[in-house]
Amino acid sequence: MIRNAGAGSGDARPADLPSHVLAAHRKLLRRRAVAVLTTQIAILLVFLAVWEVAGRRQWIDVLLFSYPSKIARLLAGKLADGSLMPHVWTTVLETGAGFLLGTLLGTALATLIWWSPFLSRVLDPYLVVANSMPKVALGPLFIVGLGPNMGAIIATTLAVTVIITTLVVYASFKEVDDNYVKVVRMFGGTKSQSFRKAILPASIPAIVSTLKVNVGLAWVGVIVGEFLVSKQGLGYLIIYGFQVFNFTLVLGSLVIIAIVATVMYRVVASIEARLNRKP
Amino acid sequence: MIRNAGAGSGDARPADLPSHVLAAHRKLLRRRAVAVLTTQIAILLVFLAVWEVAGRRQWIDVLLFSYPSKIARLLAGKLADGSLMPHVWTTVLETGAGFLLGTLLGTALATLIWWSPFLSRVLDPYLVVANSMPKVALGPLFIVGLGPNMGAIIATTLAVTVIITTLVVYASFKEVDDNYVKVVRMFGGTKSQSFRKAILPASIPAIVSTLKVNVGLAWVGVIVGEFLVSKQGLGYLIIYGFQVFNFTLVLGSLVIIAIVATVMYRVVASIEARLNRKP
Amino acid sequence: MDEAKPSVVLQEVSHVYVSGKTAFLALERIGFTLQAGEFVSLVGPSGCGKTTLLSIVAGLIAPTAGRVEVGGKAVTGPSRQIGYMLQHDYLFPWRTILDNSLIGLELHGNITEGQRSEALGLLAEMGLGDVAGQYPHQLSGGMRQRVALVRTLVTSPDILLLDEPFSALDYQTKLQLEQLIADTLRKWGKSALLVTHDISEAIAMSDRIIVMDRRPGRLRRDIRIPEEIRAASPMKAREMPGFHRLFGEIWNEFEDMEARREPL
Amino acid sequence: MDEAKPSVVLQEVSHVYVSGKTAFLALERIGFTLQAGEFVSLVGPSGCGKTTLLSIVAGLIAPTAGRVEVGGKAVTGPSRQIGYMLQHDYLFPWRTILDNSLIGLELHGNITEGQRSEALGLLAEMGLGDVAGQYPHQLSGGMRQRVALVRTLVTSPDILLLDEPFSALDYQTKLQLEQLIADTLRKWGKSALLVTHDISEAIAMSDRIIVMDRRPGRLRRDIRIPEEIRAASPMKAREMPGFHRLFGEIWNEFEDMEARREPL
Amino acid sequence: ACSGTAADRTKIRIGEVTRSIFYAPQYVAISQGFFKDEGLDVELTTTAGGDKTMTALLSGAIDVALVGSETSIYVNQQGSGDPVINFAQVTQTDGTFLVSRKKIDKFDWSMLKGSTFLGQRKGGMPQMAGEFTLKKKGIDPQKDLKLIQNVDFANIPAAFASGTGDYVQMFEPQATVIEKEGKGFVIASFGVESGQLPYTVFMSKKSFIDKNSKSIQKFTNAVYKAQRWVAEKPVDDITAALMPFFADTDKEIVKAVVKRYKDQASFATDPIVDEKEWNNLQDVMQAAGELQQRADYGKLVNNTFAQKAIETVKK
Ligand SMILES: Nc1ncnc2c1ncn2[C@@H]1O[C@H](COP(=O)(O)OP(=O)(O)OP(=O)(O)O)[C@@H](O)[C@H]1O
Ligand SMILES: Nc1ncnc2c1ncn2[C@@H]1O[C@H](COP(=O)(O)OP(=O)(O)OP(=O)(O)O)[C@@H](O)[C@H]1O
Ligand SMILES: [Mg+2]
Ligand SMILES: [Mg+2]
Repeated sequence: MIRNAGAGSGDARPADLPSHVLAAHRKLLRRRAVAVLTTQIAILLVFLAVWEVAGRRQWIDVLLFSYPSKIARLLAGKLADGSLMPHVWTTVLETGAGFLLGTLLGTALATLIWWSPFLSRVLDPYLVVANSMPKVALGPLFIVGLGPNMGAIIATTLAVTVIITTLVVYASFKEVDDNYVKVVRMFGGTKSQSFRKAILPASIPAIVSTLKVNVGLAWVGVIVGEFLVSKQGLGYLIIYGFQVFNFTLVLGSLVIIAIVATVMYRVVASIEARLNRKP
Repeated sequence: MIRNAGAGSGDARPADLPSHVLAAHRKLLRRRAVAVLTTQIAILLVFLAVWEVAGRRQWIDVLLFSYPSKIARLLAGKLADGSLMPHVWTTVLETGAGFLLGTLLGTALATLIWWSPFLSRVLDPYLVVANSMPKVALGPLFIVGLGPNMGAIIATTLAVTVIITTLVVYASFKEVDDNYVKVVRMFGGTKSQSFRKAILPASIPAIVSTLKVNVGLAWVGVIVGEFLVSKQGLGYLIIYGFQVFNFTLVLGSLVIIAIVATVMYRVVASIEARLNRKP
Repeated sequence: MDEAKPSVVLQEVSHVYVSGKTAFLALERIGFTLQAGEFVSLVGPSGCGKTTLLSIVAGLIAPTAGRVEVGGKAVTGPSRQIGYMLQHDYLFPWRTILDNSLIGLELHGNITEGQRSEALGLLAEMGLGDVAGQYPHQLSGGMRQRVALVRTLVTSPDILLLDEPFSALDYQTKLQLEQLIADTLRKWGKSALLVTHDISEAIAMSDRIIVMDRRPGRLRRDIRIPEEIRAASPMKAREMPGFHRLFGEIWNEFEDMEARREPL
Repeated sequence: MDEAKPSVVLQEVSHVYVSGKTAFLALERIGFTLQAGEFVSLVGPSGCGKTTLLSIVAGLIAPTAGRVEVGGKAVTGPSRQIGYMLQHDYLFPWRTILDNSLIGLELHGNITEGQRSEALGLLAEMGLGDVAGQYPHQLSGGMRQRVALVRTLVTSPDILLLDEPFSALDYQTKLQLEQLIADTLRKWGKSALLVTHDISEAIAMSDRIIVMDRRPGRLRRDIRIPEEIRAASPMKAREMPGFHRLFGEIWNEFEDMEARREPL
Repeated sequence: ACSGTAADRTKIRIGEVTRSIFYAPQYVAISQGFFKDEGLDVELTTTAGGDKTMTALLSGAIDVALVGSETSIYVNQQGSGDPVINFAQVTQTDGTFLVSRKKIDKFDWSMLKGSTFLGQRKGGMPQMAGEFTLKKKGIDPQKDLKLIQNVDFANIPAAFASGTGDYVQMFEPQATVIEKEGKGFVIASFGVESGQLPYTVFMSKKSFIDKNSKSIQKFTNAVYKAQRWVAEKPVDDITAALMPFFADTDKEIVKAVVKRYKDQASFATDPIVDEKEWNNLQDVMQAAGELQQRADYGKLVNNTFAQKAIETVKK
């Protein structure tokens, strides 16, 4: 049963009801948002605390898993001597580019195969199989094609994101109620208008949730790319950390990735909220 | 304009129309299926032919890119001496397990957060951020947790598939028309029944398209896992190929992955066809 | 009339819809009683809150203020005693017509062979016998509406809430279904709350007619139908002497509401 | 009447629905002409193929056999000359009511300020002035239906195809909208094909009534409405002397069709 | 030595950092049955990369690791209660070669000046040994040449083959393959130039060694037998012994590589980790800036098993 925000304010005069209910509803929304945030922060803090204690008391192998304050010290040190930010910027740049390009290309490809059902049927197995190629094994392709530079890294990112985006977005295009397209066609709308006026707006929620998936995939792609070829970036720091067996550095890089990914998530979430302002 | 299969059979007697139209419709479907398959095979053959010629004429670096007949010879040889199949079986087994587990766990997790909107809001950023952790960097975690064996490989696969599945499937749960749930609740249906009778069946197409994504991700996960730790499997063959600078072996392994992935795709596609038999 | 059947009581029910920055008072202090075995029609201009009221009685939405009781117990959610046929059909596209008809029973537990054949019988009675194996998108609008009706009827609820159940049907089919519903309800002593735009239908089927006003939704009139019209079948009722007077009375109510409104 | 307006001609139109392993003959050899400026109603039992026929005229589905011409040219797809109001509203949930009303114009090109205020005016005329900024899910069933009507009317098509446009409306609103449509059509000399289950409505509004039979969908009768009823407004027409005879005649057609059918 | 049935053999799990001809003695010990003769049942896993190998060792997933001894120094540098002990050396020089794109008849290290040099990735032993050698030859890797260090180990051949770099520092068998294909020419060996180092060593956790000293002794014995076998046998025999482990490599290439490593004495002839070699390693690491504090030889190296093996096996 949908509990209405104002249930219980039964003694208000009916004429005042709407404003009462509206106020109660807003309060509820605010309270819920606060509860969510509090829980999220609590989870984070508990996790950090347990990790810290486990590390300090040697319940876990510190060599392999380090602990938060050790990681924080390392990062603070690198931040202070200015050796951290160039890595962060490089990777953020690459990730941003990979994320945007991947989402755009994937959506464009999905649009193309939506346009031609024949093409979609022909390409379907190729997409699935291409998606199953381990991207690391394709390293030589990118290096030979684009040289051992940022191009190869972004290509790796695209290899990771584009096909998944295509498959997921295309699936959401297909899910759109045919009747919306019928309405457009009824008014003499062209195929392109059917797409722009019905298919695309109806799929926006699905595309936004693909954005969330892509935030993750772009990072994975960039880091894999940096594994293959790089002299700077968080992926580079990670392999370097592995090389010199400094897992605190590895985990520190992961922490930074998590932080920047959270920021990116916030951006996507606010886009989502803006699109959902309606209902 | 939806061109009906039988348009043009205008001179048939109305009483015979249905059977005429049905026959024409079936013929059309068959012809379309044949056209799709023919095009797919043609694309494959052209690709192989171009590759072969480019390889033989040295337009591409054979050392890095090999060519089909060379790869075929290598695979045939390994098939004959029995050294290939153990690798294939190991990987297929791992992939199958990772695929099934990943899809099941992801769907289960999506169900859980659908169940609790609060949980879903709390976990949403964690999922996105967790998804952006480069799985390769988590290798040591799995090795410590599960040892350098198949367990670690399957864990890597799950790390690759589960969160994406969760995000995509949960998004599709949210897309389901509220009114279907209303119908279930109207009959006094429980929340679990709302899920089983409305949300789940309505999301089946989306889940199947996630299966297609997962076919790919499971392979990527297994291969990455085998990169981390393995003594057998196609991923092992790939790194070994890199190690001994035998790219024909690397490409051969990729070809086998493509073949088995195609088989898996066929299975998923036939599930999809069965589910779509309806309309 | 069966004494064990429940009645529905509404007391001072108000409802406010909230969305984003606005709140809209859809119902204001609605109070009435649906006796066990009684058939009440709800008429009123489009948008006056009839569907909202039905959803509240069904337990699908909680009223902002006021109290709803079914059989003496406060409504806190949907119950099996109540069968609600929504204004739009919302058949499940992935289920056949027969399976759509059986969804209610399925949700209540296992389906017996008897219930299955009962549903098939009901479908056939409504002229849908030969489409039982088809899917909703293969049916016309009126056919889908009838499937939704079957879906509600087969669970044999004590109280039926019907939201414009015959709006997409031709006159003959409509009359026959009116007859079918009236017979069923009378036979088992069940009660019903019918939303309709067809004043004749309201008069022909009901024991009482409630006329609602709009902006905000309020009770305007509660009209008792004379015994002789009530006793007659829906088809016959339309030819009774008092019928036209009643029709005119309700008509005038609408005219009055209309007159109050900005020019349409 | 404007001589440039197009007429609609159907010749031997048949349609078969194919799905999976079955084929269903929905329409059999339908032929008639809708003259420019003429108002024709289509009545028939539920499931007889009325919606199918409208979709064919609108160019949304191609008939299996036969020919449809609009203004002398064969129909190959939807055109701007034709405005089709679907049986179900299918408003876009992501657009406000006003934006939903404007979708047709938007698809035809840029929207002028004049068209915008025209749409707003039409919404107000239908009692939806104050919900123009809301979203479809905030509206009642009847309100949504009126929005769909506005959406069709604002593109000012030469030929209107209306599929049960007033089924969710109360009597008063319905009469007023009938009047509105009748006036508009007469004023601009446009033609209309109206599907309805309300025989009175069909008589009151039309120049001709086509009665369809079912299984398969066929033309049964083509009834011309006497001049005096046609000349009267829809509201007045219902009180004309010849009205009841006509009603009875059509009623009997339905009774005959009914009699042929398996027991309902 | 005795050989029992599989049941009463002790199981030892080895993790090797990569599959390489460079580790020939290990494969010989397996294929010639030296481990088996000692009553050991060895299970070999490739745990690609020093980090993974060390992780597996520290977490007890493997018993013995075959990995560069610099990793044990890194672990020590991070501070560990249970240090990783080097107990049997397998290779004693760097394993990379200098490959030139153009054929050079009379090579001199100064020719590298002003060229583009495709090196190994930072932090790894090949890179450290490479830069150490360059510096030794009077070349400043940062100033005197254009150093490309951003390519992953596995992709260096691809990068070179597609035109990156005038010179490349490359492992085997890539160097031999590149040479065979005419895409480059091996002109010098970093192994020869950087001097002797405890390059690849069998190591294990101290706690494991303390508890399983008998098995470790047997293990070392087997390794020593294999080293002697490799030292004595001709290249053809060694190649034959390796082939089961390199099924997909051209036999001629394996042979060429074995010969190259054997000729430059890359394979250690006994399992002892010399203190001089140890210090040389730390010099190299220090020069590369990767060593914060020098590691105590006595703390991380245990030669007792090696010495005992030499005594027993000789008898
Ligand atoms: N979810 C909602 N959010 C906001 N307003 C709503 C919502 N549902 C209904 N309303 C408003 O409440 C009023 C009553 O709606 P309701 O659907 O109950 O009318 P109704 O009497 O059933 O009308 P109709 O005869 O047209 O179906 C309408 O003005 C409508 O705009
Ligand atoms: N997509 C479809 N696939 C198969 N059969 C269909 C399809 N659409 C309609 N039909 C069938 O065609 C017949 C005519 O349908 P149509 O919708 O034209 O009827 P209608 O006259 O509009 O009925 P109603 O008054 O109930 O809306 C029906 O028997 C229906 O089952
Ligand atoms: Mg309603
Ligand atoms: Mg219809």
